[in-house]
Amino acid sequence: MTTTPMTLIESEDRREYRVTRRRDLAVDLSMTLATILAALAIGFLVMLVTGNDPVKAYEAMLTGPLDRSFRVGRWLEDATTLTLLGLSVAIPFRARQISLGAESQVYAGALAAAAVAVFLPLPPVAAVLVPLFAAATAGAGMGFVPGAMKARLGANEIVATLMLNAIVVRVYDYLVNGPLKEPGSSAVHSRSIQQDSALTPLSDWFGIPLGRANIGLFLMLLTAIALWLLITRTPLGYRIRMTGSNPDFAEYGGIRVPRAIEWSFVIGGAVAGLAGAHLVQGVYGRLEPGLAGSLAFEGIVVALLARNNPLVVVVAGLFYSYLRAGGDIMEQQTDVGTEIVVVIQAVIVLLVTAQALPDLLKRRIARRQAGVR
Amino acid sequence: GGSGGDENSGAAASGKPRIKLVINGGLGDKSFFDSAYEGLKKAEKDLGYELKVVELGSDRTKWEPGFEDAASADDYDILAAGTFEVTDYIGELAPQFPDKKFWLFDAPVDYTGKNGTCSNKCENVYSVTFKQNEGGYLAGFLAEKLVAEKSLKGAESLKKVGVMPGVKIPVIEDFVVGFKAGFKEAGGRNSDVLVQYVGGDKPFGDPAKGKEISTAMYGQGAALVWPVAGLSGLGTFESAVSAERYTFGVDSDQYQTLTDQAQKDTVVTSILKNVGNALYKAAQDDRKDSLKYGAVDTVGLADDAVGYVDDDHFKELVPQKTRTELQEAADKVKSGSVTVPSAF
Amino acid sequence: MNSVIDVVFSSAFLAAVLRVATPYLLAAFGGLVAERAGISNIALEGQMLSAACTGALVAGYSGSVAVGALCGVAVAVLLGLLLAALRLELGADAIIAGIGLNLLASGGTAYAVYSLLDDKGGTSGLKSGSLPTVTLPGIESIPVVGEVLSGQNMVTWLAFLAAPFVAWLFYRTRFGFRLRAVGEMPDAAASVGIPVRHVQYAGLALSGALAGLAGVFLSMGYVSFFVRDMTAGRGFIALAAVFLGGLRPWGVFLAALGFGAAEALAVQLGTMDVPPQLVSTIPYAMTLVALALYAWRRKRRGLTQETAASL
Amino acid sequence: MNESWADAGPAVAAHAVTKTYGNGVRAVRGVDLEVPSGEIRAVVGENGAGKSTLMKMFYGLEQPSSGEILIGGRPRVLRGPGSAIALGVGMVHQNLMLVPSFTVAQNVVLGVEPGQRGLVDSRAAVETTALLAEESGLAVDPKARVDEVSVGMRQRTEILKALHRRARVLILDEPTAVLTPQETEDLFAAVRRLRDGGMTVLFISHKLREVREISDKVSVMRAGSLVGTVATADATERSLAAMMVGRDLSLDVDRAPARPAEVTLRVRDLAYDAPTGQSLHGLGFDVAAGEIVGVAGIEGHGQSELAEVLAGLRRPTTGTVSVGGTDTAGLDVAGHRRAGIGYVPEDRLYNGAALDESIADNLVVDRHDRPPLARRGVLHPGAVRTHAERLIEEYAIRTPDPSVPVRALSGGNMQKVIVARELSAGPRLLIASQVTRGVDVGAMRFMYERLVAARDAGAAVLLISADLTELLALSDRLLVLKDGRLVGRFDDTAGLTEKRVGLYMLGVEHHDQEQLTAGLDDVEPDDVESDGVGPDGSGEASAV
Ligand SMILES: Nc1ncnc2c1ncn2[C@@H]1O[C@H](COP(=O)(O)OP(=O)(O)OP(=O)(O)O)[C@@H](O)[C@H]1O
Ligand SMILES: Nc1ncnc2c1ncn2[C@@H]1O[C@H](COP(=O)(O)OP(=O)(O)OP(=O)(O)O)[C@@H](O)[C@H]1O
Ligand SMILES: [Mg+2]
Ligand SMILES: [Mg+2]
Repeated sequence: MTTTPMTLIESEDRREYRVTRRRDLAVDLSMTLATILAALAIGFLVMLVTGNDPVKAYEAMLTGPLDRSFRVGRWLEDATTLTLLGLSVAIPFRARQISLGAESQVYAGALAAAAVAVFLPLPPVAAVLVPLFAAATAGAGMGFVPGAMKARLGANEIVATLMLNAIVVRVYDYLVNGPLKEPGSSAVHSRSIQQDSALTPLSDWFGIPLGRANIGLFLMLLTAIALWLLITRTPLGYRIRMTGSNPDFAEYGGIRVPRAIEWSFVIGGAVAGLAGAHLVQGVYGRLEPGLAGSLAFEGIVVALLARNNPLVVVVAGLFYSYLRAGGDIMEQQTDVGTEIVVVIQAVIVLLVTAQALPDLLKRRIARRQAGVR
Repeated sequence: GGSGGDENSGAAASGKPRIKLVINGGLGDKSFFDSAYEGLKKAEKDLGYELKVVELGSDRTKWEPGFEDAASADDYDILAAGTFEVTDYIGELAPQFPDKKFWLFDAPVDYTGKNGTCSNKCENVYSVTFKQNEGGYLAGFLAEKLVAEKSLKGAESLKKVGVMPGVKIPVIEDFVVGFKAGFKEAGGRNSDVLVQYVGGDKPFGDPAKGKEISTAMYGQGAALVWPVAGLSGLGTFESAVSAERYTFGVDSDQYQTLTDQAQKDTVVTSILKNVGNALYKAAQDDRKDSLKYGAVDTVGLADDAVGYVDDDHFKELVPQKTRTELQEAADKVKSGSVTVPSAF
Repeated sequence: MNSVIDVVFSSAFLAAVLRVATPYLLAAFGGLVAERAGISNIALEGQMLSAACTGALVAGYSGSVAVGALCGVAVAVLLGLLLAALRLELGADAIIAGIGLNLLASGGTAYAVYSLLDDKGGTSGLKSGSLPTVTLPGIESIPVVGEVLSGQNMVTWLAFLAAPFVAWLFYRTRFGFRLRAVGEMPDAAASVGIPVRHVQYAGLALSGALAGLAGVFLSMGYVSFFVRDMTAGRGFIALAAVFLGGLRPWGVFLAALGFGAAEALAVQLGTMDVPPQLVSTIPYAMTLVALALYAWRRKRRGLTQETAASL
Repeated sequence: MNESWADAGPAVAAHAVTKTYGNGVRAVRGVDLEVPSGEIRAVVGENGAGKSTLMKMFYGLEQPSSGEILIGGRPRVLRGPGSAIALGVGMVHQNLMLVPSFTVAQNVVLGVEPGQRGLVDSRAAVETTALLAEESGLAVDPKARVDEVSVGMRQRTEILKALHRRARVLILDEPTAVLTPQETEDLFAAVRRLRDGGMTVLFISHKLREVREISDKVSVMRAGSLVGTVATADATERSLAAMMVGRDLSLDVDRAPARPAEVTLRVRDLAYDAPTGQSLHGLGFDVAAGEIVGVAGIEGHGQSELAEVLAGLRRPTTGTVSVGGTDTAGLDVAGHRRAGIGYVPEDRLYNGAALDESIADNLVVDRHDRPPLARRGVLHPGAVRTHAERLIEEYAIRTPDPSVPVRALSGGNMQKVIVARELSAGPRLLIASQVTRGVDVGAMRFMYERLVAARDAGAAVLLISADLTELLALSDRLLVLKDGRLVGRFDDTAGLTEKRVGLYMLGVEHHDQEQLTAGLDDVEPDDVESDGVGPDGSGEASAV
């Protein structure tokens, strides 16, 4: 069968395929940039229409975060949490589980990290690692609940995670306002963590002020690489991918689909737990009400932006945090109000996954080449 | 960062001192921040200041960097901020920018410098806090008198009163603690005070839920409901109209701010916590160089920073006897012969 | 405990349930229609918010409540169409686009209110009025039923009519029939010549209209003004109801009604001496348990789960 | 419908049509084809030759990269199936296009629903479908949900869908792949009637015998190009095959007699209560290592259920199954696979493949956690790729690269991916359901050889097929299922005719219990259902 006259055409096909694939990659990249530019252009119009000075605003937004080392630190610190949260949903998304539970997991992680870091005296290195571990475990546990409900009972994970978020956020609020509140303090927050448990600030390393940025950044990078390896280089990752792609096929092929689903939730939860630990041990140094802000939700944007590829999530996280930081600086330095900043961020979010532009171009290139021959 | 203020650190080109109000939340809350903003705007107009407002939004991850940014920029002379949430940020930043002045309202920085902030003993920070418990006390006192004397038309048979705070945090709880104390002082029973928090995703911005809760409290026999929940409280006035019952306003004079006459009519009085006045006063004092930096100023009934509205509508609804009793109670608090318990 | 039982059977409580459930019902049906059309509508929250804002503003300026409500719904429809266009024409991810629309609505409404009224809080300074309540002559005199039903806002009536309407639409009409086919197997629908995109546009417009009605209810029925971000997460609860209801009209109806009842109950129990944060977890904890029990029973009966349109 | 057809000229035609897919694969190359009205034109060619792609262009599902499509004698720009349907073109797709949660009737009427004022009249839909089914001889249950009926019924539903639209041009892309001979006969009769009524039919099949039977002319495609059109009368299966592959090809399978060894699959008193579909009752049989046992039966009489129970995808209600001495009770699918079971599923799109994943990933699902692909918990992508390249080569899967998603393969090539995976696992027991569904003659022969080779290497093969010719050609022994019961057992297939087996399939004849259980160890007679008569009362001829 292999020595048919087709061989010639086949090798031609093969060549063509490789060329197309390489070109597609280039087109994808450049078009992603083009879409972002288009989004920024629309933001430009929004500012013009609302009577602001777009040039000055964009200057603040696009160069602002790099203006001072402190702002770079602010960006990196934000990106660390955001990327971890993006990673935490990317894994269940890979198994096609729409887990919206990062919020509950990050709070559970923060609670666990704080419980250890505040109350348990530990020797130096352990003082950092044990809370991290506790946070990952708590996050994983919080992920396990909807995971097991989905895998074992078939309970819808969207409902389960949304409900769990609502519950955990309220319980967290109660704990921070009540039992865990620092005695004698009028402000609402827990006692500070022990000195040894803090994630070393990057300023200590580089000798320049970098705000609250800390070695959690490297922890985040390591996590991303580990998750990428997990997805592409381990049997469990393979099982998660196949389960996400076609669960019936996965089951037929001998993959225990419920187990793969559970694992995806547990791993995601653990990563979100780490994000909680980063907030406690690196950012605030204690528990504060509402400490994750809207990051848990924006992690979803980051994950989907990166099409759930862990390494790309890092890029998307850095990009999105840059936008967040830039938007804040724009609001401070110019007359553009918070409302318009939100609108511009919305426009960018809306357009940034518009893939049709690159696809259109790809199709045009393919057609032109077909026409040539 | 750096130690700021190297060039042109005096005043603006215009020569006016510049105030930067940094809000860890947003304007439009119809109470706390709006009141602060109004006070400073008035100062801008009357006293020759320049005012800039920065809103940081409710996402807490942005607060610390937001304050750092605000403090590092050299476009202000006085940085004003409020709430307990930001005391540590101010305590960190004040020593870094010793040439600048900081005003902190509704919370004190830690002037002792013991917990790591305020390394310069916050000599450039003026803090002002409010005895909102005293306002709560008067509200509770008045409420019990009104139901006991059956003065509220259409609600004569009812004994209960309701309080609807946004969330259970100390500053808000201070109102409630005071209310209960006043209610008891006037002869009421604790069990007649219904307290229900709005809670949820937007405790200070969910008027629909506020309305539902007030309606429920009226349904449980409350003659009046006192919302301490920002915009959520707007729902209370609507429910009071349909239940034909009464309300107290909070923070600002809500008889003035409401537009609907039926709703206005439900407002017996408003318990004022006048953040704006306090800031205006600080601005006045600062112009005269008599503002006391490096210390906390605690203001209450005695300073007119907390109080109640005594207008024609109030006189119409509240009998003379009750008004006198209320005035006496207020005097006792002012003179210090009564100490109102606090949530702090 | 007795008082709890008294509360639950009081007509005031039942009336409250209908009121509280109204926005959940409408938004959930909006979510259901979109989901069945094959595009997850995460933008429910933003659609409600825009409708609430537009409704209050237009009603305030035009002096006509009806015009306000119509404009509010129309804006939500436009947002639905925009979501569809982003998904279908530009190939954007529906979830991200939905999140983007929510952001847009939050910023856009705040900006509109601020620039028109110079008030960052909302439109409470504007006299907008609210949609009329419905009093059926006969019903009012019936003891409990009368007290529960009479005086409910017309949108509440619409919300409860939405269940049979959506069920009828899905299972009896040509449009619903095609909508379900398109959502489930777009290729199959396309291969029989159904204009898939048109159907999806129509579905998302309807979805927006329902969510818009929910929003209009908030600012022109529940209360009579708009407040920044006043939806307060109701869109997401509605989304949960869509899936809790198994993507079926009557299931969604029960789920949304359940959320309404649980919240109304939490409101009634709120004056108890228990930490308020813990009391407010009651509806969610109940849902979680109900979800698990329901799933367990389904599983025992060997039925499978509906899946979401996204991802 | 049927607007603006020119009176003269071909019903459908392609002029210099080329199609390049987005990923660079050129599926159709400069094809010129004309089909006059009232003709049944067969299109044949190897897997991936471009037949489906060409048909999709006639139906508006794909647009040509260059060249022109003519319908009704005029050049047309078909923006979508809608415009093709408006021109009177109907199509039955190779990969079924049905809405799973809809009933058969709803699927049939989808797009042209009966009813007034925007409403759908479900009763009318059911009646129309039933009527149509009767007229065309394609039996369906109009009220059954599509995801609960057999693949065969789904295929019949697809055909009814096209017939229902009363098209002037009907494209049938491998409609007979899962039909029984009788159904195929009925379909052909219907198609001929339609042709006589003036309809143009484009018919794709890999079964050259069918092609010869039904078509007027045959067009042959190879590697995207049209290599010629011949009158059916002038063509033989052999000559067509030679045109398709470009060289002479023998179509017969040579098969040495089986040398069965010890029993590998042992099934006793197997019963299964199906929530939907056909239940199984009291099955007992053996399959020995080194033999191919065929399972015949009218589609939907329990073959799918039997295969899935044996593969571990469903749990039997009672009875025992053991494979190579391992009792499979309580094992999950992975356990079954570990016991040495390979399974080619009947519906490759449903669970045979993850369409959006690469060919390479699809080829390792059952062995991704074992050396050489994975060692010490690490999966080696290089090894996965090498593994895929080897199988692509060995099984002649036509694709430019192992990283191509399975979705972008032609139907036959998808099937080859699945067969390659299951056979290369070296299974102890191979359950092969509709193995050659949709594969071309060359590949079919190749798969036959592979099955026989697997048998000779000591595998026990259970072959399930709707194609009796295939069963008779390959099986060493044959079992017949009817209504979930075993009704026939032929220990020697030599000289067995399709007709004779057909009688058992229809329930006209059945073997008695003794013959069915002859030679099986430990059968307790009480547990065995003694009447082999189906519930449909077809027990007139009671015994052999
Ligand atoms: N979800 C699954 N689907 C299919 N096979 C699995 C699954 N999980 C584990 N296996 C396989 O089952 C065997 C049992 O291994 P083991 O119990 O150590 O599992 P594992 O690989 O550590 O995974 P887990 O951590 O989930 O237990 C291994 O061959 C493993 O690859
Ligand atoms: N959607 C697609 N994207 C990319 N390539 C495709 C796509 N569909 C088909 N192809 C490629 O186009 C070629 C022709 O495929 P086509 O489906 O037309 O073959 P076919 O003749 O119908 O084969 P079969 O007999 O197996 O059905 C194949 O090489 C296939 O891999
Ligand atoms: Mg084909
Ligand atoms: Mg293990």
